[in-house]
Amino acid sequence: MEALLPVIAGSIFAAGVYLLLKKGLITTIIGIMLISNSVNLALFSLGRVTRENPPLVANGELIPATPFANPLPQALILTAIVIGFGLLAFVLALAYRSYKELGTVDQDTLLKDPEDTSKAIVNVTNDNRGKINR
Amino acid sequence: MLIMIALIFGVALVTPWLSGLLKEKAGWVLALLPLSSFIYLVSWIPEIATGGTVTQSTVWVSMDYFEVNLAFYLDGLSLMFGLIITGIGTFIVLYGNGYLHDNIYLPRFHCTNLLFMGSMLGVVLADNLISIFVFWELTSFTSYLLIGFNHEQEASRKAALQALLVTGIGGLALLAGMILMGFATGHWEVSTLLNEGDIVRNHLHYLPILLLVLGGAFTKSAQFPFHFWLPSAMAAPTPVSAYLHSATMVKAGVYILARLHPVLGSTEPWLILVGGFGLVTLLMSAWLSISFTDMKQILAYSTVMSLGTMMMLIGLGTGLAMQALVVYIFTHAMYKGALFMVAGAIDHEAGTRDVLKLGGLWSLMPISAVTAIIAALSMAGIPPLYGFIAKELLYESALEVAGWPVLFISVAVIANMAIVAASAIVVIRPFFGKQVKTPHKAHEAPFSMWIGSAVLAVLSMIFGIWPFLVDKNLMVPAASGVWGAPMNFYLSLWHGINLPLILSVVTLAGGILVYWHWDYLRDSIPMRVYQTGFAKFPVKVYENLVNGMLGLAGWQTRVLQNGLISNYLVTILIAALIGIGYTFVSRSGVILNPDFTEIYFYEWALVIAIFTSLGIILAFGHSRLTMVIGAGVVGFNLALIYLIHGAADLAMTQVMVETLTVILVVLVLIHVPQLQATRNLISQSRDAFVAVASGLLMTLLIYTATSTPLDMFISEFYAEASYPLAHGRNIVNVILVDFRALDTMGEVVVMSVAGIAVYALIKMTRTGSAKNRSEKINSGKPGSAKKKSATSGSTPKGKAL
Amino acid sequence: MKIFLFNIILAMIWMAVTATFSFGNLLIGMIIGYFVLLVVGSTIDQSGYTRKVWKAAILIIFFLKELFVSSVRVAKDVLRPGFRMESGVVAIPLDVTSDFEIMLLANMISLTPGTLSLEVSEDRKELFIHAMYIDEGVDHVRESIKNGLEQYIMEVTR
Amino acid sequence: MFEIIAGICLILGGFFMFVAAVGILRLPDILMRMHASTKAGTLGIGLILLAVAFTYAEIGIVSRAVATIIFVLMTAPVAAHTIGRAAYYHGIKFWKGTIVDDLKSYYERSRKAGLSSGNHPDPH
Amino acid sequence: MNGLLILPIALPLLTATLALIFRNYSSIQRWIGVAGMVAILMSVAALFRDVYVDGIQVLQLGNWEAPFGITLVGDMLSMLMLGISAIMGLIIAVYSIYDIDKEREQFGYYPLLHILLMGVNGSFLTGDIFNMYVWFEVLLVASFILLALGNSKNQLQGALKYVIINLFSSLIFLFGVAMLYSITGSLNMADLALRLPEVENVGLVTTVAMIFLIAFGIKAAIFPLFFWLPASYHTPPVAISAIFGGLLTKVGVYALIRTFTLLFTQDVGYTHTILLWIAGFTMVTGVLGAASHYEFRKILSFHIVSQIGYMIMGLAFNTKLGLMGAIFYVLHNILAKSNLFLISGIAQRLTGTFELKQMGGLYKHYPFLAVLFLISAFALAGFPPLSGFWAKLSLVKAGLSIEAYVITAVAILVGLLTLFSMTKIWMSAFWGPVPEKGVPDHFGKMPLFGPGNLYIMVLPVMAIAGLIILIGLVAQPLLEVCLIAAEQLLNPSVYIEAVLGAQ
Amino acid sequence: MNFFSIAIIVVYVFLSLSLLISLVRMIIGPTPPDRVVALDLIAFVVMGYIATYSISSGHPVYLDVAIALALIAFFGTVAFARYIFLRASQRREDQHV
Repeated sequence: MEALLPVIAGSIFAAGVYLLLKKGLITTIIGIMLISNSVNLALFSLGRVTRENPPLVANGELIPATPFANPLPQALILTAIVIGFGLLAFVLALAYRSYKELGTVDQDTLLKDPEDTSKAIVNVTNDNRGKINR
Repeated sequence: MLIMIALIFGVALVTPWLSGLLKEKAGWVLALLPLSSFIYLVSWIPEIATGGTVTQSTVWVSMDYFEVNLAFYLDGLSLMFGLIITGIGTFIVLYGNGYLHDNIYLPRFHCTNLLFMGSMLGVVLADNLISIFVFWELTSFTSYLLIGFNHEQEASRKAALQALLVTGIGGLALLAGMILMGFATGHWEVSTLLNEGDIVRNHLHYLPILLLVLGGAFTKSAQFPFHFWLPSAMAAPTPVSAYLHSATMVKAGVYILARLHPVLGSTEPWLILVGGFGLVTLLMSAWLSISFTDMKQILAYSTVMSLGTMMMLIGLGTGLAMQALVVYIFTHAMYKGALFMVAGAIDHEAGTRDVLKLGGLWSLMPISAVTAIIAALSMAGIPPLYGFIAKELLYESALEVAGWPVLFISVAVIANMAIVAASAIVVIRPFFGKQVKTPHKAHEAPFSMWIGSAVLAVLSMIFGIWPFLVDKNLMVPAASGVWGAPMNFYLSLWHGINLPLILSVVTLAGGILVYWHWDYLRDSIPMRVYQTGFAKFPVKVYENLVNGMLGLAGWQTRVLQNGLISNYLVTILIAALIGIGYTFVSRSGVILNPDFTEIYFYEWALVIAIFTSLGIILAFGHSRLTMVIGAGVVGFNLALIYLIHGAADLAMTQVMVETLTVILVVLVLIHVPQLQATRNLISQSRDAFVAVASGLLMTLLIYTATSTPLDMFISEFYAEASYPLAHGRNIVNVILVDFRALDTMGEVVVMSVAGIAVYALIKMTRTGSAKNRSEKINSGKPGSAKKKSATSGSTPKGKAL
Repeated sequence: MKIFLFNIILAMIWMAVTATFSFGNLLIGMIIGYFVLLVVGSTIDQSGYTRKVWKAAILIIFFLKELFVSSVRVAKDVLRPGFRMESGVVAIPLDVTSDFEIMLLANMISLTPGTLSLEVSEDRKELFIHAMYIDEGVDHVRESIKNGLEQYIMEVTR
Repeated sequence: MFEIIAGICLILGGFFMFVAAVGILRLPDILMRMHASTKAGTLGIGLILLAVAFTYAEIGIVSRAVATIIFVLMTAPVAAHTIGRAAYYHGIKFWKGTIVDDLKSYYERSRKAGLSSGNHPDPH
Repeated sequence: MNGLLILPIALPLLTATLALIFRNYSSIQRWIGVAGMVAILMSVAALFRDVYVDGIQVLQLGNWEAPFGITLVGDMLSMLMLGISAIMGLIIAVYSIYDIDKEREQFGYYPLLHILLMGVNGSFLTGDIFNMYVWFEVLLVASFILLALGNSKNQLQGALKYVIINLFSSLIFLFGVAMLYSITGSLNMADLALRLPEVENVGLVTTVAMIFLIAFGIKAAIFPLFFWLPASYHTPPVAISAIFGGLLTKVGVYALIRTFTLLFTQDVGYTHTILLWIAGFTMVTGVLGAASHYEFRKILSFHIVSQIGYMIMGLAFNTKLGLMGAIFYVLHNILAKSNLFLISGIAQRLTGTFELKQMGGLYKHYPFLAVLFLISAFALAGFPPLSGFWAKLSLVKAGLSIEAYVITAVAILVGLLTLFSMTKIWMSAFWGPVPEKGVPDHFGKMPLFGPGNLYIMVLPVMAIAGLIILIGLVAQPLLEVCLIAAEQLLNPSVYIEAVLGAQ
Repeated sequence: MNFFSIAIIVVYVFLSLSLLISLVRMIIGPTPPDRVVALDLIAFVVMGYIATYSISSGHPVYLDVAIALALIAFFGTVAFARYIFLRASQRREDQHV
């Protein structure tokens, strides 16, 4: 099985990248989802986690039954997965929001680099401008 | 001296408040500052005159890579320049106070003007190469502000930028040259460098150093082909022109070359470059000067001509040339300053500077008239004025040039004819002839405005008649400062009939002749062509350079920063592919030794499942739901893979997170419609290529990295320490909460911030209904997201059953 | 209801006695407690708790049987080439009223042979199910459900 | 003894899983497919979990297995119900063997009565 | 073991929580925010003293000795970065009091600001490569929301690019970490520095170096990877773009300096040549981009890119002087750049726009502001005697001393172009005549100090300008500590010994 | 090669087959609900895998994952169903107004 993991990781990565470059925002996000999955799998396979006992210390034992699966990559992946989830949740919210504000999810049309940004700022800071005028 | 300069800077900074205090009188008070420093410098004359030099040094930065001292070195040369700067500076402060008395920016003028004075003094007095550069840049900076003084007008802003850029690039070249010089000798003090000329001259980098330094000097001193910025800089108010662009700043280049002459000078390239460019400049600008009718333009080009003369003299590098140089600098400062002030006065009182629109002012402005006449005579080099001595010396030194004296002397004579004509123009036209109607009713300028020019003019007459007043105690030390070795000479007005005198006569005659036919000459075709070729064309070149740069910039930005995120990503990916892939293949090479034995059939099933769902995801680009489902399947199978490899917690988390993510995506899908548009085939195939390549690269990297056994010493330690030391049976958990607790803390922070983020994103809203708010708020945090989606999912059920 | 709490208390006592606190042991405690109640029940028990539990047990067994049978039948149909059944969406008038009962019924219907609940009418009077086998006619389906599951459920809940 | 039972449970469970899979592949329309997936699937997973319970006859694991089974029994039909309803609402092609559809007429009625809107929260 | 090392990470967290509790009482929140920054600054000062006096400080968290636990390491470089980030934090916190509106405050502006700082400090302090990844994520997620906070069209447009590209980069970073682990079996950077030279397949190590170059390069916005920066940094409120433009990209630079001096020193000839090329292109493209824009903050954003090039150049020289120049440049650039952003904010408050073409007359009506701008702008262009001069001087010197003439010439010319676009701002916004229409009615009437409370924005700017001048005039101390930092970087054995104990 | 291990192998065979078959259904669709049903079944199959593996590997720990999956997969399915439902009613309203 281990021998196959790199191929799997690579292909998931490829698929993710392909989606990442697509027009639709949601598609891009699904792409990111896949990419993070693939990177986690890569970390897993790079950590040489082989088909062995889970890294647990059985009752009454002091050390786990050897050979045990390498625990460190597991811990790292756990952290990475959770972090990735948090970021993804944020991105989804962002996508939702920008659809509400900008009215489309087509990245080519809506995501031109904004030029003059002062209007936005001024609008947002109305209360302060009131302070200025008085 | 440090105190002196620091004082000037200090006062300059408080000037705005100061002049707020004492309104009109500000100028008079401030004038005391340069005056006092003038007196201070004068007090050194006795010591300098006896061949002594003064060095004062204060450590600024001193470490094993920097030796930047605020060191000052006072010898004849720097003393002369210092006197010129402070002396004329005194009058300029007064003059400016009168000239700009009704200008609201007068305080700012005083401020920047004093700042400039301080930095200029710094340039001529500084000893350390770096500190010279520091002051050098400061002069560029302050002159930028002074030229752009009338900043409401487009022209003066342009001119200011022009001056700043031209001198700025020169300054940077100078810096490089100085650093190279420092590396070559290992010394950063001019005073020590002066004795190390041979090292520099024989050094491998001599030519680069020379070129870089010349770059600095030529740009600053407006030598051909950089001369164009000086005339445009006449947009500045007259006091500025009088001070910066005739008396002081433009001479900084001359000064630096004169200063470094002992170090770099008297070599073949030096003679050719400095002398040659000087020669070209002086010839060109002399005749340009009489092609204009604006007094300031005429004076400006004549200044350029004088600068060219100085350069030529430096280039010649003979002892006589040195004498000529110092005398010429001295006299030029006096008469040109005076003339500029007069021109300004006329402009100020009569409202125009165009000699054609002026006439017969002598009765209205007698003092200015007299001053102008004296100064002009000195400029034309007519006895008994100091300018005459200078010209004599110039001719003499031109005559004794090794090589082709004929060339030099003839050029000098021809150029001086034009100058004679020019000086005639600037005096005769405005003051004599019949009176003409001028914009303002002209009257004599106020005291503060004529005193300076008057004094200077008178001085140049006095020194002309009694040269010994200055030569022993000023000219000789200065000349020897340039010469690099003590020299001795005396100046006199009358050498009897000799070749230079004859030449002077010739020059005078020629000049008068030229003046006679000026009106015709000015409008003649060749003159026009000449003017366009040498006055306007360089400006055009400069402008085209700037515009070209801007065009390039615009093009590059349009190409790179085109706002298409997919293009950004593709660029990044391709860069990564090339960078990583090339390195990988060329440096490491692919190592493949996987063994595909012992893969159970059910594992094959998982693999097939993953690939199938990937295929589904890619194939069903038009149905996002299907893509999400596919992604979910992939996630589940990954969880299974983790599980098979004994990573229970991992599998658990994977399942949880995957499902939650899918749920969140679906929740968003509910609110965000499907996008119909797709890319064209080319970009699709481009994307496909990039994707496949990156996937392949990743696979190969992993194979290569895993081809060698892994040292699991850390995990073994964890395994041993987990229960006995950390009292945890699940090693992965122990790692998370104990060995690497900080990671977990960060993780928690990320999660909670993401929660806040989603909350803010959804709640800070002007659109969108309350219901989908509540959903999305909770979807930030996994636990509540579960609960929420449960209720949201069961809403229809609750209704249904 | 308090009798049920009593049962739990009995279970607790059992756990205390056996001094092993675990889900399984709680289960055992419940069962023993239930039998205790079954014995002494009639004296202290008015709410027919024991009877209901008994019925519930029967219901569960019945349900499991149905589940098994239905699965077997589905298996038969699935694995046999060609389809000889007739199917359709059938409306079933309801006697049960409370949400809980309806949910229970719907779920069980979904798990029993050839029926899958789809929708409940606004007025809670009708339950729409998708039936796989209405070869013997729609009414037969209705009958089987009303006499089968619904009866059992009502016995438990009433 | 337990081993034998566990083995039988396993095989049966696997078999029913398989049946469910074949069912959703073969059966003619989606509601029929859901019959297969719901019933056979639930039974299959239940049996396999039972097998786990029998293999490790420890109380902890048994209770966990049982809890899971109960949970599955509770959720599977609900899920089936929601999907089925959604599917029906989404509009399905009934296969030729479909002879009656009361729900259709019901929806017609309720829409006339304007009730349907209350029933279906309007999406954005 | 020095317990102080945890403070720069713990204090922001504490402050953030407090501020979150009081998120509905804006005044309390503000003061908590400022006070927290002061506390951080003080703790950093104490730490700095320790490092300056007795060398590199180390904290083994949970007493698990390296490489098994996570180690916090404070060497001179980290200290300098920490110091500057603390100062910037304080400045920004004060500036925000006026610049940030109520709504943003209620939605957790101050907590997020502190979390951001926490992430930044964490990545400066950590001695563990995976932990650095975690901190990057922390500061990333905080920056995401700070960027999007307010939900204006532009912000969302910018934020989407920023978010997507940075997510991708951190995934690459994670993959790089995985590769490192799989070839060495360790995550502690000091331990890695010991083990990497023993790897037979040097090429693979170089490849990993490339992966990190890409990952950090995206964060630091180097040449082919910088596009997200000019697309996003000019969209949020000024205070935010100031701290972004000043601090965030420099974290990437810090990571590059750290990894390419400590870990990837096997194949310097190859990697650092690539760095040199990247540096050149980054400088040029950035400054050209700036030259082609007429929006105040966009110009500044492009300049960030071009000046990243200088820092990379210093790193690529890989000499003591070069590194010293790079570090000094980073510090000076953070000050000058942020200050320019802050000034742009004030200018926008006065003229109501960021578009240079619609600005003007600031020199006429607000000479003091003009002076402040001049100081920052010419410091950025490296004019003496301001802070930028020393950075430029040392970099040019470093370049000439190793006879890298071409890149030095490029650097010098880019400096001139920087000057050009700075004067572009100056000549239109300050010298330019007051535009006829579109000027807010308070323009010219509202004083910098006095009614309108504008001084809350001006004071921080004055403070930074003062720092710039101070550094320029009294460069010796800072140059010396930068030199110490460079020496420590070029001699990793000190670092390794401090972390792992004597070998 | 006792009965038990044979049983395990048989189960793996069954499960693998079911996984692949349900994937086929997922491919051919034709409607989203079909795919959701397929996903639902796949979740079941995966649960089966996990349970079986927790037997064959001799580590009952893995059972927890199965439980987690059982808990969570349900919500996923419901979410999908809700999505389909809402989209459908949306479409209907578009038709009927």
